[in-house]
Amino acid sequence: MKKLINNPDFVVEEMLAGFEAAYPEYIRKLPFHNVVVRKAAPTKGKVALVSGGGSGHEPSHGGFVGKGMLDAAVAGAVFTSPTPDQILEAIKEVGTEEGVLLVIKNYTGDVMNFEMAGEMAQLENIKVASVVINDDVAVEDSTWTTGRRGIAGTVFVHKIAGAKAEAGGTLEEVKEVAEKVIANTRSMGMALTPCIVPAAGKPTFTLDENEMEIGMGIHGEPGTHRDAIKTADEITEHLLSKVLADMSLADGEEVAVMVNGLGSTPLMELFIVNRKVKEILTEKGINIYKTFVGEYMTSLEMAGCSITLLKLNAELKELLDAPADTPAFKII
Amino acid sequence: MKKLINNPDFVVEEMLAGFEAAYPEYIRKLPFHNVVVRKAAPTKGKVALVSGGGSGHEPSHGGFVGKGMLDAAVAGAVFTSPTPDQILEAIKEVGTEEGVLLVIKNYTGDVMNFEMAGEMAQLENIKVASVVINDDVAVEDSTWTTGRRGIAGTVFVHKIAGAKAEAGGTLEEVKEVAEKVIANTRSMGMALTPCIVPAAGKPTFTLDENEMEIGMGIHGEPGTHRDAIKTADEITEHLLSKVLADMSLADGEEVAVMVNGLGSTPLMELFIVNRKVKEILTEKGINIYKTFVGEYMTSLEMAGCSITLLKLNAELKELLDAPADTPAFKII
Amino acid sequence: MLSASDVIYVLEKMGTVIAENKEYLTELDSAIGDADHGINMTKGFDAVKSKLEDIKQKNIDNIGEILKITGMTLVSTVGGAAGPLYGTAFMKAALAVMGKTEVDIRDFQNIMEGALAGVKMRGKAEISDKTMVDALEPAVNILRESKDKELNEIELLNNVRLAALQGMEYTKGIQARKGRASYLGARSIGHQDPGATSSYLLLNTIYQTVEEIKGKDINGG
Amino acid sequence: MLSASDVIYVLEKMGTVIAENKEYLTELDSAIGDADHGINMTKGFDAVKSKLEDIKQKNIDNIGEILKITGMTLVSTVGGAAGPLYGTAFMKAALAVMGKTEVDIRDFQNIMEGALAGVKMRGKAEISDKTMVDALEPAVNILRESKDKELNEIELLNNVRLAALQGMEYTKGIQARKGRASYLGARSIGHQDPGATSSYLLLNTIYQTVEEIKGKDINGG
Ligand SMILES: Nc1ncnc2c1ncn2[C@@H]1O[C@H](COP(=O)(O)OP(=O)(O)O)[C@@H](O)[C@H]1O
Ligand SMILES: Nc1ncnc2c1ncn2[C@@H]1O[C@H](COP(=O)(O)OP(=O)(O)O)[C@@H](O)[C@H]1O
Ligand SMILES: [Mg+2]
Ligand SMILES: [Mg+2]
Ligand SMILES: [Mg+2]
Ligand SMILES: [Mg+2]
Repeated sequence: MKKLINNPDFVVEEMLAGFEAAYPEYIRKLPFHNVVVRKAAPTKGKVALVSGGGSGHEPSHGGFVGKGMLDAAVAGAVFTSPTPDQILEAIKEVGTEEGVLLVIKNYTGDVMNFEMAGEMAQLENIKVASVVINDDVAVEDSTWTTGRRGIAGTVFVHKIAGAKAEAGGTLEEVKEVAEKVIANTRSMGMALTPCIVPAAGKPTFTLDENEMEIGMGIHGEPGTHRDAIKTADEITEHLLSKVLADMSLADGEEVAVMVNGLGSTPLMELFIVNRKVKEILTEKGINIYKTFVGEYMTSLEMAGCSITLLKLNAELKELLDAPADTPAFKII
Repeated sequence: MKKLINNPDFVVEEMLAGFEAAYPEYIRKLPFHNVVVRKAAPTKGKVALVSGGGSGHEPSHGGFVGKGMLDAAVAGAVFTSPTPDQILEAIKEVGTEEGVLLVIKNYTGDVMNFEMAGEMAQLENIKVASVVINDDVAVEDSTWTTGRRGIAGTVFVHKIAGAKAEAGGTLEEVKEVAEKVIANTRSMGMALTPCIVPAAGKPTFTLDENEMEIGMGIHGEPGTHRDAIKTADEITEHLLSKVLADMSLADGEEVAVMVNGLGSTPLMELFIVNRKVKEILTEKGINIYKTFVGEYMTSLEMAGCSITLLKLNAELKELLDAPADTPAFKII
Repeated sequence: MLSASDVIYVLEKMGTVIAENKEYLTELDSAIGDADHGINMTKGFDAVKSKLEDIKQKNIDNIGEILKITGMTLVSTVGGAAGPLYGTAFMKAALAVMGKTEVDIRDFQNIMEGALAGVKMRGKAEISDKTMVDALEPAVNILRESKDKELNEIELLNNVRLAALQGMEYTKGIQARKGRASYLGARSIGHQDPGATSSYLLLNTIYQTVEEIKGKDINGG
Repeated sequence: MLSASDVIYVLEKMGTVIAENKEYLTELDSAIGDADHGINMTKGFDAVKSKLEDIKQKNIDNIGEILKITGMTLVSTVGGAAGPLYGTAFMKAALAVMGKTEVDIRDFQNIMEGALAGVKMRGKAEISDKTMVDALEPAVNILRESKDKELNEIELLNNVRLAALQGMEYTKGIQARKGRASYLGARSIGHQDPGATSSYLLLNTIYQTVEEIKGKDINGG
């Protein structure tokens, strides 16, 4: 395990210390809690957005705390949902009279821990609502199961719901627009190499030199299948076809694109993927309104990428374009 | 070689196509040339900044083309300086009556190719000046040799000289402030794993599971020495001590810090390094004015990091804080 | 009858067993999950251990209170899915024996009823979803069925843990419909559920530790 | 005397030899540089090859023009350090024979004088800096010393390439002071310089190809 760390047991605490040291102009960390909040939180008169999840997905979620996006991010252990007490602290620190929206990725652990925190917050008379993100089309959707995982599409929810809150939306309105984003966002990913959870010390899965895993989760959960490595164009075609098959996108409609790196894939390769995304969408007559290429929802040092499409309408476009100023996401 | 690519021979062209597809609001690519320029270039009345170098260092340099930073970036083959004809095209496309500043990293190839392009441009009556960045303290400095390499400190030169040009500085003034930044910037890096140049298909060097390379170059050039892997704190201490030993930083002086990831080091680890940077500088009474943690000057998928300090004064602070709006670097 | 200190002893043993099985549980989780179940559970029971020291220091003998503290500690240290599930289980179990300083086998049934109800309420899982419910529900069923039978307590606890064992084994053959493993669809078949395994280990620890306690006790059963 | 088509043939052979040594040159560069010298040079000479087709098509017989096109092509395709260096070398060499349709051994000396001056002007390297200068300068010295001696042309070209070979070998023992290898400091000692090696290969190709041409030529020498 080659990592720039000190002690596997303290990676999250030390990371947050380094994060706080880097961005005092944006955020502050709650002492004794793995919670990062906007420097001047709470923002009076504004619905507060609280998100978070396991660590190891940086810049998610702390990197998106700031103007126009999140009010607080709660960091669990690596790939492990944070506990309700931590989430509750975040809610209490940033909660306003306008209420708090919990933005949760759809993992059983995250949903239960945030739910418990929400219940506790309500006991303290804080108005709480929540949305659950489930953009990963690699997973079959069904009401009988846990449903789909939340992956990189999460960032679009942060951005757009954050803009709505910043614009003075009520809790109901912010929740509604977040759900609109969720309903219109689809993603799928693939991995070339696994990652190593510091406390585990060895890879969660192994892949041969010529193998890739299609549809794996951002915690190294197995995907839909393994396959021999293909070209970037073929891989892009496959991922995008799965994403498109699950959306109703008519000729002339507009989307936002995110090509997300999982950790160790060079930007060069992400742009090569984006080239093909553009080619395919153009062929289909789908207009690209805005593109995001980079690392947004990572999986430690996993190599691979995910592709996300968000179907836009006038309202979503306006909110996507609204200013945001956070350590890892800025719209000017 | 596990890479999301199509053909090793076309990675640069395909990357640029994907880059252009992603950021039409910021940049355009010159047809038939591996040159990216500001969308509305040339910017009348402003000194133009042209930089570039081998590819594989993304987001350098194309990611820094935009308001407040570069006017053009020229992309060579992976880790190979671009050729003079390409650089000349960039100069001609963005050059204004105010002149052009070439911002060159100190590698023999880069210096010679940019120099030749500059000579050609002067034959076409374009005013050209140049600066050479040499921030890497891993390399011994001497007038008898090529001197030091240019690494991540380059981004500070882009930012500050770019701000000066945007503010209406003359070619002489922009060059002067660029040289001030160069004189006050020091960096040093280390690698945990090598990277693979697509056309080569195998790693440039190899490291054992418990080995690291100290002071290696961003093209996989060997460094000062190899060592057993140490903790993040120890590594940070070593790199920073080398950087500090080469700067005269008195108690109470201010610096900008850049903790730069080389490609596959998770942000988590970079923040763990930054935690120690802050601790050491605080101990020494050195004030951190602003911190940048992320991937700015990468080496494909190399694992490791570099630490850069820039000693600030009132002028440099103001220019560092000036707005910038580029795909990979934004100051609001 | 178990005293409060017996219960504390059982809880300590649970911590030991979980720690011993840290790698095993994590290994199981790496096949169909995210390779952390053993790590998370160990972290939680380590925290419980130090809380138990407090409890002993303060001479707390309210078994309901002891279980509640255990549950709250698990909730605030384990994280992931197992944290809220086991946490809720212990907290609901606590309600069943709040105020009691001794518990008998019928109290234990109430404890387990509470635990199971807590898990199902929190996780919304049913039997055959390939979760800890597959170990817990058969165990509770044994206790329910034993209500009117004449059975030695140790024998009964043995049957309880055997039912959990069978439930754990059963998870191998089925497809996950809840939790992280459900994302795998049919690919989850063939793998044993980590949570059902930890549930079995806890029930097995209860059986073994009570047997150990009773063995020392001359009055037996 | 070499005709324009002989010169074209030599340049084509250079391309073949560089391509054959692509891996070797890259390997040398990986020890003290960035592992691309063979790749870059091959790319350049591949481009030269297709330019030579153009030249043949257009029946260009001005050897100065042929060398200038070669130099410009190298400059705009090789990149890195070798591109401007070899490019400048060929362009300066071109000046020495501009307008000529045949070249003799004294023209070759002027070509090499131009090439060496071009490299030194562009790279600011001196002998013993561990660069291609260490192969080129001894070669030029042989040509200079031969000025008043009676020597068979082939023998002279052999001595020229042997001097380059010796210079190339010499680079193994010294520390780099120019180019990417200089960043290594003392760690560069013990490794052969890639650029000196490609320079030797080019001069060796001249010797071998001219010998081949002259062997076919019944008039000899
Ligand atoms: N909805 C649920 N109801 C009951 N048990 C569940 C549920 N979801 C998951 N589990 C149990 O939790 C176990 C996984 O726990 P753990 O690995 O600690 O959490 P995570 O999946 O968040 O990493 C599974 O093996 C399963 O037994
Ligand atoms: N300043 C210089 N003068 C002469 N030759 C040089 C100089 N710098 C480098 N070289 C030659 O260039 C060779 C490296 O070429 P190459 O690998 O193609 O370029 P780069 O170093 O840019 O990757 C070195 O081996 C050396 O012989
Ligand atoms: Mg987990
Ligand atoms: Mg090179
Ligand atoms: Mg797990
Ligand atoms: Mg080289």
